[in-house]
Amino acid sequence: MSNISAGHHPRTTSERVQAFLRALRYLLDVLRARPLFAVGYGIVVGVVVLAIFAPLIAPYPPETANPVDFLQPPSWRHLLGTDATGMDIFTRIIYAPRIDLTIAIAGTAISAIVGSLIGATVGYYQEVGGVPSFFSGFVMRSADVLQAFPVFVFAIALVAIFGQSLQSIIAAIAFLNIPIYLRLMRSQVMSIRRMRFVEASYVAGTPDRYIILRHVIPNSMAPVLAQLSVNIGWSVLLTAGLSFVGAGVVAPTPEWGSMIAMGFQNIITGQWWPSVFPGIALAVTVFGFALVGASIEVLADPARRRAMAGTMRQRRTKEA
Amino acid sequence: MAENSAAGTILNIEGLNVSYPVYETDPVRALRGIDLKVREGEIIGLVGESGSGKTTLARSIMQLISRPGRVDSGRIEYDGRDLATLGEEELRALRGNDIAMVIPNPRTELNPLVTVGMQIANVARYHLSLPRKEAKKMAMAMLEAVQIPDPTRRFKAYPHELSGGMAQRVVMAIALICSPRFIISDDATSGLDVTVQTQVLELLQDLVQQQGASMLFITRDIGITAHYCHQVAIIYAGEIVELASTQNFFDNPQHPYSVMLLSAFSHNPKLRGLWTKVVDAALEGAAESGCYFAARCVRASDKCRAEHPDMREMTDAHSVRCHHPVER
Amino acid sequence: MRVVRYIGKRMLFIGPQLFGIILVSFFLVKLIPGDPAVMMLGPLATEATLTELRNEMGLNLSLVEQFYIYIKNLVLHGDLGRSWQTTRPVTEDLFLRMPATLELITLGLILGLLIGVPLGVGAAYLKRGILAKFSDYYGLLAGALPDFWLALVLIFFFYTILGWVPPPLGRLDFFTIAPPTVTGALLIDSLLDGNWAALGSAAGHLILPVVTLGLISGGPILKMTQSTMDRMLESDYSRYEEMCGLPKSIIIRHALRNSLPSVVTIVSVLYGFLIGGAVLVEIVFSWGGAGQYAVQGVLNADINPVLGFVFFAAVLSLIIYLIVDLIYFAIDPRVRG
Amino acid sequence: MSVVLSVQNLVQHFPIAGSRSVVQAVNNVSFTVARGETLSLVGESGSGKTTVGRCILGLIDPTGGDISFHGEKIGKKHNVRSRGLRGKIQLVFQEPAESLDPRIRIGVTIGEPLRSLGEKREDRNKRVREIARRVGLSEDALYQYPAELSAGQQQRVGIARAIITDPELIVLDEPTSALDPTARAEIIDLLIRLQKELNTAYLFISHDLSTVRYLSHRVAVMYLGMIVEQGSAQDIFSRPRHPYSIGLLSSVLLPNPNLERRSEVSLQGEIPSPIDLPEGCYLASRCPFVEAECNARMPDADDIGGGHLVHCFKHRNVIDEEKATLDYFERFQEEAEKLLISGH
Repeated sequence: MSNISAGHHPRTTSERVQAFLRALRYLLDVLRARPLFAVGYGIVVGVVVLAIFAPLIAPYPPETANPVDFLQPPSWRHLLGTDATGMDIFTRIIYAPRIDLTIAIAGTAISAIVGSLIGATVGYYQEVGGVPSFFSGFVMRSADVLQAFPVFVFAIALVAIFGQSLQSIIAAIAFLNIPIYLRLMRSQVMSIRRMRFVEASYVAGTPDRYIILRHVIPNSMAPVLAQLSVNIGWSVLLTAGLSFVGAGVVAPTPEWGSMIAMGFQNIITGQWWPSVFPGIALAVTVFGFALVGASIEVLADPARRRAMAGTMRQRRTKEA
Repeated sequence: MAENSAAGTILNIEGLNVSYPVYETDPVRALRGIDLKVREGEIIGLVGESGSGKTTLARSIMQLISRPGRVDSGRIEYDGRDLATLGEEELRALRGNDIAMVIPNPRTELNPLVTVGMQIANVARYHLSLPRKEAKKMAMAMLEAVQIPDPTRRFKAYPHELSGGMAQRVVMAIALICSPRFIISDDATSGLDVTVQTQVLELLQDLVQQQGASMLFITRDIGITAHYCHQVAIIYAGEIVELASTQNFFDNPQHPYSVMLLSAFSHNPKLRGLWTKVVDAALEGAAESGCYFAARCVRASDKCRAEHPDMREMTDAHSVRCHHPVER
Repeated sequence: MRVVRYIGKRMLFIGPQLFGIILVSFFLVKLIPGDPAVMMLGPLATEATLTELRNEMGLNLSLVEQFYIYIKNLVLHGDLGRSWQTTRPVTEDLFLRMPATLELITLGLILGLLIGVPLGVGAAYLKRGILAKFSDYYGLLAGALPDFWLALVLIFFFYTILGWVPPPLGRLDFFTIAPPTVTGALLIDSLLDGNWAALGSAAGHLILPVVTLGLISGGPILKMTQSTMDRMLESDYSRYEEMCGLPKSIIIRHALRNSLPSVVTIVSVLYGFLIGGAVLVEIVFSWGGAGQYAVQGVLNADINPVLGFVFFAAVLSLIIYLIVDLIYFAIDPRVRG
Repeated sequence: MSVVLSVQNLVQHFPIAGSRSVVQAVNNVSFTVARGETLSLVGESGSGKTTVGRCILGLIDPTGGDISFHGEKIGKKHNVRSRGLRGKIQLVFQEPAESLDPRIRIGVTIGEPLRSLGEKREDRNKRVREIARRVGLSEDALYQYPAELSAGQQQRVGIARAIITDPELIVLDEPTSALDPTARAEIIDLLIRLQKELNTAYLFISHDLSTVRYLSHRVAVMYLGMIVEQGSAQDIFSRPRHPYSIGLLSSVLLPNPNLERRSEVSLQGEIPSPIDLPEGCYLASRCPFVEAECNARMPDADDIGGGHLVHCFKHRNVIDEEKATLDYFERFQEEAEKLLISGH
């Protein structure tokens, strides 16, 4: 049968521009086919922009207490009200991602890179036998031990050891997430290593380095990327949890978890806004990242991409 | 087509068009006007290469075209009733009971968690609404009919414990337990080794003829149809290009594509050179007007490229869709 | 029988794995800054009394010697040392607190299953329906909600405003007499004891925390059920069952049975996580569970409770993973080999 | 003709996890392949033919026996990847789509083997274009991704990648069975033409007998990890001696209803499991000529002239029974030629 996208591939710059435009239009069609993904990208971009331009947008200084108007309900002067120390909640909410997202993204990135590299090497040499496979066995057993730890308690212990600075929380989160990526990349690599095209390269004498970097890792990226954004969301939750227990970011630095903790006593006596609004902001951000992860999963998997293409096509014919 | 003799027509497909929407380009037309009649007790071989639409045809008869495909036009009349008008319940009563399917790679298409015997019994239980014990007895009888070695032990086996040949016999047992009147074999023996394939084909032919059923035998291997089918239909790019009784077809193949196919099987470079035109794969079947095979046909003329040929009856029980069929 | 040999092999592994966990956690937790002696005797204590207390607690020995003593006590007498905060043996504390956490998690996950599985199956079956849309949103949203925040919101609505629920202060009202502890799970103990007042009070206090955990864990369970059911309904054998004209209900039942292993896996992962992970909910409801006990241990450099909790949690996780493997054995003949 | 590859008493047993029993995949296989010659390993699934190929390529470490390339032993240490041998032995797969990295363009894939031979970039590109033309791929295809090509074209890329290092031996593991009849014929013509031009030795592994008939100089029939019969293609297809070879040949369905190859030797029952193989001849349980001797011990090779080896005690009786020793493939080709030439 005819192969659908016949015609040659872009080489001159004008062709590359056209290819780029076509990819852009495809992405717009995808976003129209799945509004959920559009929401996801919108949230993530929104939160990041708000955090960067917080100094320009925020009506009040983020960390100076103002006991005069403490616990004010939401009003025009204080959009989301003030907390027990009189600080404006709206200001602190848009400043918070600077801490929360930095910790989550840095921690997840480190764990993804370290975890994937170890996982890839362990996966590649697992079946080679001799010293390498003993080493991979040892790494896997220690990953099992790490994952048998109760995660939250372990996080608090790490923070207690390294101290409550930003770097130590990032280190704790990175250390906790490494086994996830290690295991994910190892299983991906072990399945791809058995693929025919890897065997063909092996037989042709291509060096291991080239096979890992050029064949094995690119073909295992999709699940890792999808896991990345889900993991960022999860790390934000963990950071907030640490602060809630008093083991994470120390007040008065604006951070969603500690803001919820500060508002904890007031909730029982009826002032709900110091705790509820930061929680909503946190949940929406994590929700956004989860959607981005879901979209990567769909776009990276050719079969589901074709299924979506079918629905987009029907929508386009209805419009035309 | 020769008027049907004593046996009535069990399946009659007229002008069937099926297409799959694809992003950015026009929908892929899988079937482009299929006309096919199958008489009772007749085994008709449908030969075509991948992408020719043979699996889509099988699924259209079962009214189970995989999403997002859809029927654009045409009628499928089974036992005098137009399948498109039947409700979901009526269709369900037909599938597996009156129209049965034999599938190619049984070990992935059988439920991994249910014993093989029960999977056969389930079909009988629901279609013939039999009590559990009765259905199991029937299933055991079916296992013996398909000559599975040591049927009592195999009854309790799971699909992953069976060899290719045995799994194929189980699938045949499932297809034939409700003594269907029409069987579709979708490339059923492609996964088997040569020696096992012959045993399975012999068995399939005997059982089908014992029950007086008719069968649509879909395959890529034209060799099989020469020995096991009454009629041969060649399908290319979604339409049937030649239809004849087996003896007529192999004695006097007339469509250039049929001859090209046969020359490919003969592995004779000189012969293939005569009937194959080296062409860029991209243009294959892309032509919308005129004969779809024109781009690859050694006998293509301007008339072929302009005017789409219709099926023409050359002699008794032999028709070809070509402006310049091969005369001998 | 193969199953017995399989379990035997797994039991063999439990020993070394547990030792590995204790080894790593011991040397890690010992790094936590803060001097227990000062914590116990307060800042005013003289240096002499402090050193004397430290020697008594064996803190002056090398870490390796301390580890040797710790392991000897654990293996020989099952003694996990003493917590300076509660001044009682850690084993006793944990036997008191762990059932509270387990009761909470078990009920929470059961609720999660009741939400996740039916919704997941429904969403997979009615592909285009609103149910599928709703479960997509719920799956992602539940994963995004911080559990301690959700607990606060629920308290605000159902206690502060509506007052339908008892105050979030522990597992029983002050004036209700607790039933004699048999299993440690209040609901069961009060039933065994026939103490209806305690049963009512315990149930009342359990509602909000269990609903919190149920709503949160419902997310991942729903997502896993829906995605696996989707795959199973699209699988070759489901299509073939459809081709054989089997009724829709049978096809779904078979697909569900094939999806069970992955649902069981996600539940076991959640259970292992929640043992340490439900501590925030415990704190909000001042539940007095094992997680809270461990967190207090870390924050106040009280080493033994932390180690004891890690040991208990590890044993429970390993038992859970063993149970999961047995369930796999029962469901999937391919695993039985 | 100088011997390129020689395999002596190759044995490969796979241990089954969690039990002491072993899968006896390859049992005492010996053969040689000369320069420019095609030896076909023919057999059903589970006959061990693919395992033999993988042992030669160093993808599996054989349990016993030795493999030598140009007289030099290759195995664990010194194999296809070591300096001297690199690129000398290449591989073509059955599933065209699986043999190409979906994320890399065709041109780069074809050129990759040269990378390990230290060729400079300009030479590599020039060589890639030349090889692409030789296997019938368009200049444009070099910039496309595997998913955009037909199965036939993908297989051409696999072959181009194999011949680019000018190997002396190519192991082809069922290269045609996944293709459509027309594409299959093209690939076979291509392989025959390339062998004439490059004088490369082929080890052709397949269960498709009609393809093997026209592609091979010599054929070895394998059953349950053992070569039961070995000889020139002409001998094997016209005068098969081993009951299994006859059973195999008689089950081939040629597209000509008049050519009914009914033979007295019909092999009943299922192939026994390779885990606990019987003492004597493995075919004993299914063979119509079986006798006490067959069950007692394994028959060793009988040379019946011209290198035609048979592992069977009763092969002389087999010939008396099997009157019609006509080569049906030859007959089919003659009739096909008569039929298809007329009316051209």
